[in-house]
Amino acid sequence: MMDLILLIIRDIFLVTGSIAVLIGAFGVLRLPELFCRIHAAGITDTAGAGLVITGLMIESGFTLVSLKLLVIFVFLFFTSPTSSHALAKSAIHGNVLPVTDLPKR
Amino acid sequence: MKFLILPFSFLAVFWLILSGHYTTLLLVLGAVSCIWVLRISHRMKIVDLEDYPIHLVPWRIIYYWFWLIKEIMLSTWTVSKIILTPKSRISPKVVWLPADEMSDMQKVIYANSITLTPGTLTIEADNSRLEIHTLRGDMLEPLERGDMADRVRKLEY
Amino acid sequence: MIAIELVVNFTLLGFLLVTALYISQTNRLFRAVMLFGIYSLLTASLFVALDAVDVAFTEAAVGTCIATILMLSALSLTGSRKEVRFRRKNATFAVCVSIALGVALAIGIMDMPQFADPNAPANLHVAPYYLQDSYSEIGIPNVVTSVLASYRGYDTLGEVVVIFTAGIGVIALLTARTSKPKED
Amino acid sequence: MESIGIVNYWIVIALMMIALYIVISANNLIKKIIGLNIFQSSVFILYISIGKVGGGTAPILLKEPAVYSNPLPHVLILTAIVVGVATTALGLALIVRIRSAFGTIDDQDVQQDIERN
Amino acid sequence: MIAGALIAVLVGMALLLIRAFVGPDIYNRILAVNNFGTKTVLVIALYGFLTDRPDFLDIAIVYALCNFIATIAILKYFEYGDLGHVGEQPEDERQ
Amino acid sequence: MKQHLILHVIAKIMIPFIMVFALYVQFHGDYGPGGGFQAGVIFGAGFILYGIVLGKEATMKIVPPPLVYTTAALGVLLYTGVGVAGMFLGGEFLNYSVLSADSVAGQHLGILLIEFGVGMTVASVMIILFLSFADYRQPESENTN
Amino acid sequence: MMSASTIQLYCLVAPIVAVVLIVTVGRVFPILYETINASVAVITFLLTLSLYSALGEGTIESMVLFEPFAGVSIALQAEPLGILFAMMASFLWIITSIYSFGYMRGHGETNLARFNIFFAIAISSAMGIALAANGFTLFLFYEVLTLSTFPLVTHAGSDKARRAGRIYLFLLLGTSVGMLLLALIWTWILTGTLDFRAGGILDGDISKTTLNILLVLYVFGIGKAALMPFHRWLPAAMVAPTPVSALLHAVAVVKAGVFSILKVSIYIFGIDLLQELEVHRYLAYAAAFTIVATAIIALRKDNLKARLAYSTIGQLSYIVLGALVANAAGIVGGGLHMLMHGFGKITLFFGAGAILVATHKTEISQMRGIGRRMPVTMITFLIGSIVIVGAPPTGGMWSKWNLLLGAANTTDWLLLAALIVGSLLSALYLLPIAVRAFYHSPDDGNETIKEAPVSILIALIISAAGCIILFFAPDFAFDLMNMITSSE
Amino acid sequence: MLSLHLSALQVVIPLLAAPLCAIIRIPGVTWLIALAVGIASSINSIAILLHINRFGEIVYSLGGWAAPFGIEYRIDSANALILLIISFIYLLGIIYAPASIKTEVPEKSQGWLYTAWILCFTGLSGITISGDVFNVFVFLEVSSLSTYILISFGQDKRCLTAAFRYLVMGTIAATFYLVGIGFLYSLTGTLNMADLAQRLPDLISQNTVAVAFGFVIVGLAIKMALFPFHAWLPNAYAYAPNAVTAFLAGTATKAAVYVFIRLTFEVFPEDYFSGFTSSHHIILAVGIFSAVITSAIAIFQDDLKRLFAWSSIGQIGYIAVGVGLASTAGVAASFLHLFNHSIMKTAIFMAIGGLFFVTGSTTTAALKNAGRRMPWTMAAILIGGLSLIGVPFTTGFISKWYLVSASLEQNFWWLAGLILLGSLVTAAYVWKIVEIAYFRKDPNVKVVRQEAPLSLLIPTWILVVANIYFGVDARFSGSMATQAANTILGVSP
Ligand code: NA
Ligand code: NA
Repeated sequence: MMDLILLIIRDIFLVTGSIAVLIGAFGVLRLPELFCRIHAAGITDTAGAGLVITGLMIESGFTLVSLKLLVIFVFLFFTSPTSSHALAKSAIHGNVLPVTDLPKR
Repeated sequence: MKFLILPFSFLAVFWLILSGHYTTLLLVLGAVSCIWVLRISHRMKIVDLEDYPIHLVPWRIIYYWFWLIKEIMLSTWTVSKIILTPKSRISPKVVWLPADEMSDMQKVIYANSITLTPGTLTIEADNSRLEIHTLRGDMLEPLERGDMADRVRKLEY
Repeated sequence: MIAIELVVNFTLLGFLLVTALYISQTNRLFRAVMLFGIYSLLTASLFVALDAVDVAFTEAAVGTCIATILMLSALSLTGSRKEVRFRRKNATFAVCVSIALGVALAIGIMDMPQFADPNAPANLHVAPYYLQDSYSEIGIPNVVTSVLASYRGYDTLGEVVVIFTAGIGVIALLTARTSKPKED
Repeated sequence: MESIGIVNYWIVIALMMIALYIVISANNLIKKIIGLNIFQSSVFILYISIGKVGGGTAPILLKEPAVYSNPLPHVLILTAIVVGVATTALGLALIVRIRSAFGTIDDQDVQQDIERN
Repeated sequence: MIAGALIAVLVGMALLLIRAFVGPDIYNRILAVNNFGTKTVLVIALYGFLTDRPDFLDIAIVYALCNFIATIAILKYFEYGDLGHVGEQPEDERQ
Repeated sequence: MKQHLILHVIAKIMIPFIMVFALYVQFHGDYGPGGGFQAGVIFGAGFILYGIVLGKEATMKIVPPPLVYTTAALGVLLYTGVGVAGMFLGGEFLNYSVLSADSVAGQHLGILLIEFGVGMTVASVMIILFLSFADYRQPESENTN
Repeated sequence: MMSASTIQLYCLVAPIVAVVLIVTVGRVFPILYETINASVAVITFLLTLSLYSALGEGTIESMVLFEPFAGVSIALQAEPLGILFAMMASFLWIITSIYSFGYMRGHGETNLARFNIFFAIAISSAMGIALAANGFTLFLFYEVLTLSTFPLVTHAGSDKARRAGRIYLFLLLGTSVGMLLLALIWTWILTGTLDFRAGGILDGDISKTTLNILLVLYVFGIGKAALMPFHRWLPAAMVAPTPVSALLHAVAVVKAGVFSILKVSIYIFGIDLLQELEVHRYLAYAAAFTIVATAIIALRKDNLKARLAYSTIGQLSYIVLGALVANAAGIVGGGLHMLMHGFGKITLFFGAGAILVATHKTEISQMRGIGRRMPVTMITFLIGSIVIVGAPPTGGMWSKWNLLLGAANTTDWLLLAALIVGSLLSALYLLPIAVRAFYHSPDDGNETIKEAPVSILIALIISAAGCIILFFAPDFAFDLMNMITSSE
Repeated sequence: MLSLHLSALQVVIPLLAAPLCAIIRIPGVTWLIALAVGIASSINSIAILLHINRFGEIVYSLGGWAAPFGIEYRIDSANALILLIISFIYLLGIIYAPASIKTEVPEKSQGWLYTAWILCFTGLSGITISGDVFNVFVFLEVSSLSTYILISFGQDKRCLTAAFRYLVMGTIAATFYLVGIGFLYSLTGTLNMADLAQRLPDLISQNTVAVAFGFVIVGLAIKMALFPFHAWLPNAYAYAPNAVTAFLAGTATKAAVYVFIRLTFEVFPEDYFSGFTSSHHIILAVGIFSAVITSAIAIFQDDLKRLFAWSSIGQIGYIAVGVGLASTAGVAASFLHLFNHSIMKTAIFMAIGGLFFVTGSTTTAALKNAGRRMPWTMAAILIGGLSLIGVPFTTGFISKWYLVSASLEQNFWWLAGLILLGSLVTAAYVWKIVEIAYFRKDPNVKVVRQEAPLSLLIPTWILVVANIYFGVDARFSGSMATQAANTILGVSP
């Protein structure tokens, strides 16, 4: 019974994670300009990855494997915003400016 | 000493999680490895800089993390809706948020937390403020309220 | 179970194919470098799907990280920072050579054992010995490491010498030039 | 997994053809190096495909008996990857020096420069 | 369900591949490559569980790590045109 | 320094972990994927990250090129030396079984040592590659365009 | 003491000693170059004489110097024909040395050390050819002779000389490497040996086609025999100084060529086998054609050296023909003519050189009347001419007579006719030179001419005397040649 | 046991020395180390040869793992001969090097040059003695990479493009080779040469074997610069430092030739090359064609190094002819010419280095008056040239003899004729040089005797003397070559 519940929870995480990943990728493809796309990419990095990894953690139970998954999770939490930020900053540096409906800063 | 013991224990825990083989040889190698890496980090002036997250209060961080995950989930929902619905709902904005009374470490946590939350993105980190890009103006509201900034400020002793 | 392995295998191969095609067609250097990074990631994933985890590990570290960094360094040092377009050569010769290569290889693979056939000769000779006896002889579960470091340790020594040689070469070419030899 | 024949090899062939095409047709020396890398990579895939055993798993021994893929191609390709990156590093270093000496990394321009002098 | 997630990630990869091809500028491509890397991490992790060898997570870690370093390198390159640059003064005028 | 605050801070946090991870890969090649070569690359990548974020001068202070040249060579020497030790102890070149009374223990020791040699050389060469490219100066007389 | 077989080696070494002396002593006293060469030449001649006497005692054994690889050796084995050649070459070297002392200095030539060194090396290789025990050894020294005479041919260093050198080298190297070497290796493959053996080493088991091809390869491959169409090098080489021409035409080079053909005919094929081969007849025709054709060309040449050069080509073909008619008389005639023509032609070239030194004239039409001013030169020239014509009282008569006999034996009247016509033509192109020199009155400007330097005259007198002595005392040569034919 | 370690020492000695050089880095000391390696390896290679002559083939299992599970060295008279050549040419090259590269390479780089040089020697030795096809690939790459480095030390900036081009072609070659052995592996499951030789006969009719054969052959053909895969060689030889060119000319392509011969005749089934695929005719035709054509191209070169580089391609053609004859005599001729060509070509390039030392140029114009200005240097070039032509009393003559007799043995008289025709074409370019050096007098110039230093002349002349010695007494080289051919073709003598 407990196993089944865990299985269901796992699958919920995996499914939502998968959907997040897909939406993120779709957003990267579909959104109109770079900075918007960075937001979409963030969904994959954070929610998508987070949910999928959590699902896998449930799968592996209370073992070292889940800790390793946690390491990956933490790792992504540190690196992915840093990359996104660096990319945005770099783009502005390279004169690729965000399109806003507000007057320029 | 604190400057060494804490980082060492971080690294040691990291090693133990990775390893999974707790033989004498590997434990000794692990200890030696961690000490050696610390030595290198010391020479790199990484560990004894204020940058290193040793000032942070552990339980507050964990609490902050869970709070942040909740925030991420919420905004993921919003952004997903934006992605899946027509273009007209996007109205990107760039604003400056204050980030005063923060150490560099806190500023980084704050900035990265903003980026982690879908819909907002730190473009630039200045001395006392952050430049934020947002997918839609209303997503800035929680940030402008300063909720997150306050929590980040509380992370340090 | 098996079906999904195949799906992964072929999806990745398909990605590889389109990526390679794109690289072959682009005339912007930076795009080629970026896509090569993706190519490398794909290769590495494929290696995982084909059970070659050690190889995937290496390909990831080398292809994604080191190769990209090296190429970027080279780009920056050769003034190709912006998305420089480059000219194409007359490709007829290249096409002919490629086709010749393709034909030769196609003839070659006709008689090859089927993919993933457990009874292929390659899987019946030498390799079973490693899988069966290496643990008792070396005492290490990772057979790849056993073979790499012990049975074929001499190859690995050669490999280290190769990388050492590359290091020497790069030093000699880029660093150790106090008095510049006559260039130009 | 037995039924799929040699499709993997067919794709490897295609990759090798594309790669060789890049090496020969590219004017830009760095792109030549990229082509070489793809060329080598595709041969690596060939080897690893040869070593794949249907229903097998990575040749890291498990407690319980299992079918493993052939470890030998993995070993060979590990070595070959290292050789590849060594070649790439050296090739790029040469390109950097060529650029310093000739002011270009375009094969045709370099040839022209040589012929001029 | 792991298989399903795997396929979802593969589809996501395909979408990113298109972005990488289409561009239009270098930053879009960098974004695609970086995100592609994250997806590769997920593919590896999922595949490890799929084939019952979750100890391959080391590879996923390496991917995440290399992806990060490579992205930083690329961006640094684009800002300064020089990977070894200290970073204080960007020399934009240098071609 | 403040140009890339976030990058600096994150890199500084990550580098020690990257290095410990590299050493983990180094010493756990027996049990899982990885080994000396992969460890060397990752260890080197740690330094490369440092170099990218904090500049080549800072990196050269931590790892002066002559030191790296030496460690690169020492790795090869270690590998070859283990092989030669096998010869002196009555086996063939690279026969680790003779390194210890028990042949399996000998193999274990041999592999540990040679993998360390590999890691040393590879890490050193990676640093050499990065520094050589980063530190390359175009000769002045040549046009850089 | 010296055993007979080691003497063979000394024959080769002696000229090399001259080289060493020139390099050491000669560097201090350049005036001694020719003296060194002449003295060593005398010693070499004495060595060959002792070989001759040892031949009668039958004490000469083969001497293996090296065995480069299994089945092939560099070895020496003196036999009658070789001794004849060696004696002739070393004797003529004596006179040439004496002659060149006067000529080279009288003509103001430079690079004398190089000249004398390569001359000595050429003689050494001629000795090697003469005494070679097998085809391999013969080929080695044959090539060394080519290379060592090349610097002599291009001695002047002018464009013309270099061009001549190129023709010289490419024809000689080309024929020898392209055909002779091929033929030798082929022979080696077929028989497993290259030793010169009485009766030949090739035998009837080998297909006739192969043997025919081999014979063609040998005859044309020995380019030094200057059979048409591989004769161009000889006229080209006349740019060289006169002593070199003497070396080429009389002492060593062309003689080495015809000698090699005789050797191949006698010791590789054997006269009997040769007769069975279809192609020997056609080759003989080629030789006959060469005889007549060169005689006609010679008639039309005004340049004295050119005329002599074409004469040489024709006379060589006499010897080749003698070998190819494949009978005892032909062989004897060929061997004798090698000797006689050597003496005759050296006299003629010495004469031409003397005229050049004394008058700086090269064209025959300018030489009218000089006989009165240079009687010694022109009388000896006349004697030399008579040798070539083959008339008494010169040795030339004996050789021509035997050659005619040989041709007559074939009952092929075409060959015989060619021989006779050739001789008549040679009388036409040679005799008038000397005759006009005496019977015409000197042209303007020829009055002040004096005889050439003494050393030249001495050489001329010795060689002319030789021509006549060989008429009266040809016995030793006949003996030697009969030894060969009787052992057949 | 100790004597068996000989084979390992051949690689171990330089392998210990190279990192030592990288640690020390003082040019003079690195040179001494390189020299010590040369002396030790030369002695070692003689010891190996003696051992083989006495006790037969050496089989040495590296790591104590018997083949096919481990990698083994397998040394018989064929590779022992190659080892001898490589070791001695290396030794002489190192003796020659300091004075020569002093003028070409900045002092600071010289330590790296010697390190790369030792590594190159390591690679070549490793290729030669290995009994494992994949191991050959690894050491092939060691030697190739170090060769690229060595070439890039050249003075002329074109050395860089030469090295790069070689790198690209060399990598393609190595990858082709890798594809070939991959196919073989997929069919047999083994990489050990002896094991492959045992298993391949059963698979003779498989297309895959033929294609594997083709890839291996093409890969090696590029490495050995066999026409039409020679494009990398002329520039590589022309622009490398003189000492390096001398070393490469004597060794680099030789090891690849050896592997070519070994694989073709020993690993692939008997008669595969000649009987089954008949590809030997192609090799034969390509060999003789390139021998003649490239020699003709050489005539038109104005740079001596490039001229003799083209000549090298031609000489490789001759070696290929021997292989293409697919007979004991033919292969023996190939081995012999390999030996002889190493001697003559290294001597020539060393002498050219001497010429460069004095005149600062390697163009044919620099040869003017060289005959009198630097008689010893010029004589070395001359004798080397004569040897290339195949003039008697030089090694070249012996080579031609063997080659022609091997062709005539099969009644290929036309081939013999073409081989000899090639000699004449060779004579053309050699003579071009001889004329300029000796027979082009410039009366206005007073020629001052200005000879290359003894440190350059002595190694050069050691080879010149060897050239003549082995041209007169070819018993050693000839019997070694024949023995090598017998071993490889499995003929009991
Ligand atoms: Na975000
Ligand atoms: Na491993």
